[in-house]
Amino acid sequence: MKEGKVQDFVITAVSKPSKGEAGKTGDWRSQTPVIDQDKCSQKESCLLCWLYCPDGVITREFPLEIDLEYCKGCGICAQECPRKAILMVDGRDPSCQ
Amino acid sequence: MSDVRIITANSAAALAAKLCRVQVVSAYPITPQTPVTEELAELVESGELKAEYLTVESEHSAMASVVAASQVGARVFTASSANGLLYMHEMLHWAAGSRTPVVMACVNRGVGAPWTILNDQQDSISQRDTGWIQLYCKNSQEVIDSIIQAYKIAEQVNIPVMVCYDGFILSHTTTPVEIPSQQLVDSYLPPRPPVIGISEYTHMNVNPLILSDPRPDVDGKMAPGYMDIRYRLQQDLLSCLDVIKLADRDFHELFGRTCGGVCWGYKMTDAAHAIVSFGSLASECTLAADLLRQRGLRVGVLGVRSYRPFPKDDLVKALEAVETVTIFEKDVSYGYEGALAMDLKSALYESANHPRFSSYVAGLGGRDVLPETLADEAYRAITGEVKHAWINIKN
Amino acid sequence: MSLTYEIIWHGRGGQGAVTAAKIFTEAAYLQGFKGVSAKPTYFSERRGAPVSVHARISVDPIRTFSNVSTADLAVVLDDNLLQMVNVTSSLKAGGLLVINSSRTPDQLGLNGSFSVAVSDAFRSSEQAGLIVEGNVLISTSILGPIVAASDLVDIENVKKAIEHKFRGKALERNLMALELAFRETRISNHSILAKTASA
Amino acid sequence: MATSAAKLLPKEEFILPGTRSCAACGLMLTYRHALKALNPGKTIVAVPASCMTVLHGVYPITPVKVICINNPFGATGAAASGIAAGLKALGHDDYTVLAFAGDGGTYDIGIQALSGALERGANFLYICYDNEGYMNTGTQRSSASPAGAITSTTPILAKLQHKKNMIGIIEAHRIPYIATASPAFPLDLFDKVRTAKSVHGSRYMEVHAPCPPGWGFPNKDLIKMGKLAIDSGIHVLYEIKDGVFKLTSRSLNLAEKGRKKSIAEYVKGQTRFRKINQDQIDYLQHFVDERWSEFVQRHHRTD
Repeated sequence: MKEGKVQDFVITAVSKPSKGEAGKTGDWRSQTPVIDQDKCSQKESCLLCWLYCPDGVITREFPLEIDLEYCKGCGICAQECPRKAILMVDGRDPSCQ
Repeated sequence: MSDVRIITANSAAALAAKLCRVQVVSAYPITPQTPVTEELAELVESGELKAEYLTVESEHSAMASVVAASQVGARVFTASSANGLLYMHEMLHWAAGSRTPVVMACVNRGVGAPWTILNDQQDSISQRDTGWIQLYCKNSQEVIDSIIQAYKIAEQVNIPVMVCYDGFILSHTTTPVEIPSQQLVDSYLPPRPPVIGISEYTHMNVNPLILSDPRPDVDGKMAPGYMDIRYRLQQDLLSCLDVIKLADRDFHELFGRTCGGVCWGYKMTDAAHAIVSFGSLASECTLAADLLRQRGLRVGVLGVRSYRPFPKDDLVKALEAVETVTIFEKDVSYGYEGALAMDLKSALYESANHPRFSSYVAGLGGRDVLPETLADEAYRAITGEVKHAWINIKN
Repeated sequence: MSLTYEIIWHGRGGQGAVTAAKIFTEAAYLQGFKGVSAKPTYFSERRGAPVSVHARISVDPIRTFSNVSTADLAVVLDDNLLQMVNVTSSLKAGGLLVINSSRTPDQLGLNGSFSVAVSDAFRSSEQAGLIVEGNVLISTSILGPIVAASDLVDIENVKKAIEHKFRGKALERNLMALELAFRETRISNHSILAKTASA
Repeated sequence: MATSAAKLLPKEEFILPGTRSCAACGLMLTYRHALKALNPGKTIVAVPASCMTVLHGVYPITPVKVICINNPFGATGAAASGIAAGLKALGHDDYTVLAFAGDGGTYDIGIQALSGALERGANFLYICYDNEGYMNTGTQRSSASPAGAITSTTPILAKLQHKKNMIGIIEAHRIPYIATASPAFPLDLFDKVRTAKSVHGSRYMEVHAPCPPGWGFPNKDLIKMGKLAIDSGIHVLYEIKDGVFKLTSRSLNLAEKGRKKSIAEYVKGQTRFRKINQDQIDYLQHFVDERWSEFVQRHHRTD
């Protein structure tokens, strides 16, 4: 397996990784999370939003950022934030606020 | 230097797998395939064959595990029969669709219900549309030779090969079989070529969901849709007729024996009447041809070795001068007629020569077929009495 | 096909008919026959049930795998089988019937245009010490009367075939059993009698 | 739960954003942390036809940075053992083989292949994400669906039978490591996958994966529902290492000093239980209580 010619795999389906496989899934949102950085603990001891986000679209560095291109707007982060620092606002765009 | 042993076809199959240095064996016992699994287990446990042996709980798992092992790069082997083969059906499609070079021995046996453990070819014929290459052996020598050739073929075209031989009739019958030396097999069959796999790519998703139409890949290049990939399989299957011929020709050069490539003829050169068959029944037909020649008829036999891909052009060419064609086969497409008869008739449609055609279903569930019977029935067909019939029916 | 010698072996599951047929087949190959085959026709391997093996020996490679309908040679591993299986009906005129029995050919009450060779393979094996778990093994001793009554295969080639299969003490015993059964063979040639009777 | 440990989890994401999975997918949260616990560069995943197939994306793109081999529905256990055998034969001994299948592919159609592989001691980690039904095909009943649940194949009467005791079946195979987990307790999940990775032989984990569309609760409540399942004792967190049973995480706390929440409270928030009556709730509560006391006793027995 170390040497030799790699076979042409178009004979069968093999996918390679990339983000946005299903497109910009941010489009799926009907509500958008908005972080109130003042309310956020800004402490590594929390990070519950990062921990619980199924899509892994929240950064782990403070100030936390949510990748709105892909966030599906499920609202788990807002629900689980112990300081209520994340607010779900209607619409796909946080500027609706 | 030639090592001839008086062994069964099952022993020949197990020895062939060993000579091909298979790395993963996975199998579930079923009569009449069982001795293959036992002999391979002994070879592995004794250390003569360095391989992983999975004693799986079913044929579905046997095929699932060899396909997966093949996908990570191992040379794999399994064997089955009858209902066991049917239990694999889903996985047979998967093996071919995955383009894994799996080699399997199919020890042909009739399919229940009612139960029979004895021979016919309904089992493998029922799997002909799974995308596998199917090679049929007329004797035990062809079993060992075909399995060795099967790896050569499978690993070139990435299509699995089913080497079919008749249960009991060959599988349990001892005959002289020439066993090639390991050295010679090694020079014919190099180690399996590397596949895209764990060392080339760290991340990939094999056989994912696919759309009907092409879709751009990560770099924006268009990747095929389901139908395109399936078309590729069909194209590769059709073009591998040449690969099968070449594998046999190379084998002949090195080992001095041939299995006939995609089909073989017996006294066909001057034949006015052809008997067409496959498996051990075709060998039986050669004796019927001798008997008919004694009766003054110029009869030859055309044996089909590669049933899938179907060697349409080779068969049509071999039959271009005959007046009649008589088919004997041990299978039937229920509600119509024998599978080989249907395929050959459709092949001859485009031929300039349209010989008179008769087809027979014979020997289902182990019913004995004598050369004399074949000769008598072929005689009736040649003289124009029969179009389609089952022989030896005892109502 | 005229150059093919056809043999039917009659035995019971576990008695050694398949092994005997295989060894004899190999001996025939060593004798120079290019075509040899032995096809067991048992339906499923059950101890005690009648089994048969259809075998062929030919100067040319074997092309037929069908059953032997009338044999040149029929081998019966157990004379009790004579009551269960009509052995003589599948024997060619002028054929040879080999039976493992403690009786003489005449005592077996067989009539027809065939020769009969009898040997007490059971006793020969017993004398040679071929007893495993209380069972007397006769798959090699039964070959003794076949060699004695036919000129198909020399005893030296049968011995060679046995040497391929067994080693050490087991080999010695099997060779001895063969030798004993070979020497004990009693042959009765009925064919001339039968021909005269029918004439 | 020690939230401060979140930072201990690897930062790297192995599931790239923009997947096809539903918003608030319990399976995806499970898979996300399971992959962090493994080394995805040295892991081969076997997956049956399931929500996992969808998560892994449509050809030619996958959002998951791992080697994944797709398989027919009933073949996961066999395929994973085939991968393990192939790797061993080729001398690649530094890989983890991970089978990742749903409850349908584990409890039902895949049980034969799985049982066979476990009996053979196949060297893989099998994770069953249990969302209690055939969610990929639209919420049909599986043998993992709980009594009282409306599914599209128990549309009127709701499921009458209790969930199959799959772990009991798995335990009967005497494999070296068995654990349960929940995406609502990701650190416990992570630790168990890590432990499982270090064990040689057959390993089995079962993760209770809440499914908002299948169970009928709001997306935002995924974690809440996962926790409620543990707090009510309908799902219990434990591990069985070399036969030694231990409650873990929240279930351990619950056994030591907590009070279980009622099943009535658990079923209340899920529309799949919309037709459940008091008798059925009692039936379910009795089942849960009996199981819970068995678990607690077992925990103390091996304390």
